[in-house]
Amino acid sequence: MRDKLIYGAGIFAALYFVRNLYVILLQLPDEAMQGAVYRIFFFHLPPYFTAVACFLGAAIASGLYLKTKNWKYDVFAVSATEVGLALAAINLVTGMIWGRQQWGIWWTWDARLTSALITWLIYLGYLMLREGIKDPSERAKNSAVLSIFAFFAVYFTYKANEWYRTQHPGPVLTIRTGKNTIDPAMQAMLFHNLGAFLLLAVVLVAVRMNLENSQRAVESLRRRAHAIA
Amino acid sequence: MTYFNQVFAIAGKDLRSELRTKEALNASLSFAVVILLLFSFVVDPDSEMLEQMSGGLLWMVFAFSGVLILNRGFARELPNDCLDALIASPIPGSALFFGKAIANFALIAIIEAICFPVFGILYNLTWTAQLPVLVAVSALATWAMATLGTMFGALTVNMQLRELMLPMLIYPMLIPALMSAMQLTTLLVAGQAIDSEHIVWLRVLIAFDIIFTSLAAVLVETVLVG
Amino acid sequence: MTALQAHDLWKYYGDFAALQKVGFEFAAGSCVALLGRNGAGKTTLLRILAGLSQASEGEVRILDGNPRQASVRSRIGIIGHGIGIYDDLSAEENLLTFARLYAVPNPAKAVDHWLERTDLARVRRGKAREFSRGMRQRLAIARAFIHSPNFLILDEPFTSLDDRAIALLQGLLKDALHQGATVVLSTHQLKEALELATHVLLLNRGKLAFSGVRTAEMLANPGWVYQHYGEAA
Amino acid sequence: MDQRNFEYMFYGLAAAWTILCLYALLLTSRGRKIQSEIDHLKRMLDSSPKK
Repeated sequence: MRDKLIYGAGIFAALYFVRNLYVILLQLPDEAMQGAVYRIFFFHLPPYFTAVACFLGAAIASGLYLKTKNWKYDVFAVSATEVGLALAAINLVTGMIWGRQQWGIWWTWDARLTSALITWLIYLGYLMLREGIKDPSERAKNSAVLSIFAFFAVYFTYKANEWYRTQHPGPVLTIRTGKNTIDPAMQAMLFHNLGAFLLLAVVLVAVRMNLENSQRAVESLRRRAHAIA
Repeated sequence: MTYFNQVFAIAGKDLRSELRTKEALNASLSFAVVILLLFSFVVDPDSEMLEQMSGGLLWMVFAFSGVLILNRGFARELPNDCLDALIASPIPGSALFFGKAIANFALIAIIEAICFPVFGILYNLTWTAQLPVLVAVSALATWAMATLGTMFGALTVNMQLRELMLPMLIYPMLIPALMSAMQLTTLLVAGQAIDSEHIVWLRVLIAFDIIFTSLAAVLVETVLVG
Repeated sequence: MTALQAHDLWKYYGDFAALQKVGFEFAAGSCVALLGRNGAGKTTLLRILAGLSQASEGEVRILDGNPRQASVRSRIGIIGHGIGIYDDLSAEENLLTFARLYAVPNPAKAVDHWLERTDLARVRRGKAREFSRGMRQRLAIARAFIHSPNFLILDEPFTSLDDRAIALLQGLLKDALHQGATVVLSTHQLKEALELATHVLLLNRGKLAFSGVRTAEMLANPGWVYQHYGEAA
Repeated sequence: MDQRNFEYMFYGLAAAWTILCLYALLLTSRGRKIQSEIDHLKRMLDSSPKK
């Protein structure tokens, strides 16, 4: 039953994306200054918020695991972190491409872009830690602690980078900060795409959790098989 | 009272066995001085530009040489299963954490105490104009390094790739503290006081220390006990 | 007064059950010999008793407290597989550090007493690195007894000891037991251990195969327990 | 649709899409790897002498 639900949600998310793309490409007017390229923005900001939501979910699940030692929190934490990393990668790449177009340089030391890269490295460390520890209980416990640390570190990273940028103002991707009043149609599309990304994230996390559970089952099967064979 | 006694028993033990063998201290000290030397080929030593980079250079040196010491932190406990002996003793996990963090802090402070004069001599900078504030800022930043280093040392103690994992985990998270230290040190080495524009970096450093020290003190017990 | 009590104890590594539904109860002053093949769960059980790891399920009570309680741990002496001694520090510094960690009232006096007792007084300044195997083991014994514990956990204590250290450890254990201390030691049917034991526990693949008083014929034929309750049964 | 910087918009959307696909592929390949391990283990268990 669960798998059917995941497939259904997956298809619905895909359709939702197609509908959004249709609206973005064909119906929304061009942005005065940037022309067509601003449409990347709809695939730059929503994945960022979804990634942060995933990382927050992972941190909360890790805290719950430490309290209750229940496996499903650990499985959720690793799945949410991995999906968050994928979405953060989308945010990073689209940000770079947009910066390239705006200022002709691949890496604009924009505060958000730098913080996004640091965040990506922090959670890459989380996955590396999980790979390095063999015993499942030890791995779950240590990575839960690291996930909580990581979330605080990300908060500090964003704060510090923002202040750094206010003192050394480099190129800032203006539309991203939404200072100027944004066209209501674009605003609505932003939320639509955010909804689509959130739904996609839920589907991916669910798939990844199934994967993690079957990985765990295989490990115990292998142990039992060696014991018998 | 016994808590402090236990914390300083551990810090004393670590410092005594490190200062006796000096293996990590010599390695990181020579590593630091070499980088200071190399830097003179990067920027022309008496240019005004060096003034801008002093904080950045110094803290990069401390961060990279410091990790050599942080790696030794828990590695010292592995022969003869000493870590089990410590965890089984009646000291709370936070006492073990603070003991080791203080030892790491002291060792990195030794490196800094040597590097600052060497830096001053090599690049003839009078860096002692704002000495008390500079020492305070360095202490805060070094404590941030010691806290994260000790905590992640505990996290990775049972891993084969320990020497690789610790830097991988600590550097991305340490960036806010390093950024603040670099900003403030550049200012202080140039002799200016911390003006209203840079006071924010002091706040970042202090908040960073408070939050991560308390997080580590609370969570280290769950990491150490299997 | 029950010194040691475990009830429905489980310990998982991932989903591998290292300990399954283990339960026992021993009064103070008893000496429990923990038997079992490698991988039967002896070390896992001892680590839980020593407070080095937590049981996944079930409850353990030592000296009317949880093993992780500081008050309980301050009365437990441990000798594990590793001797728990710092090679860079001298014998005296090692014992002084642990005396301070265990908040022993007069550390210096306790250190002198135990250096004397383990015949290491002459080499008190020597680094543990330079010690012979026997001296290192005696130093480990001194560390375990420095805070005069009334609960002792020993993981295969006699296997790698030289005869002098065995005699010393047996003497100390006898004295401790007389003073009402409780001892749990894991062993491979060694005579020296079985002589001391008042009770025997046999672990078999994480399950409790036998728990009871150590009888005379067990001492005569150390393999007796295995034949009757171990794998073959 | 303004033609000015159409190609960059295309690159951006294409990049986002490829990353998603790569991750989806990664998930399915790991799924298939685990499935093959399960089959391998089943064969091992069936063929091994029943204890």
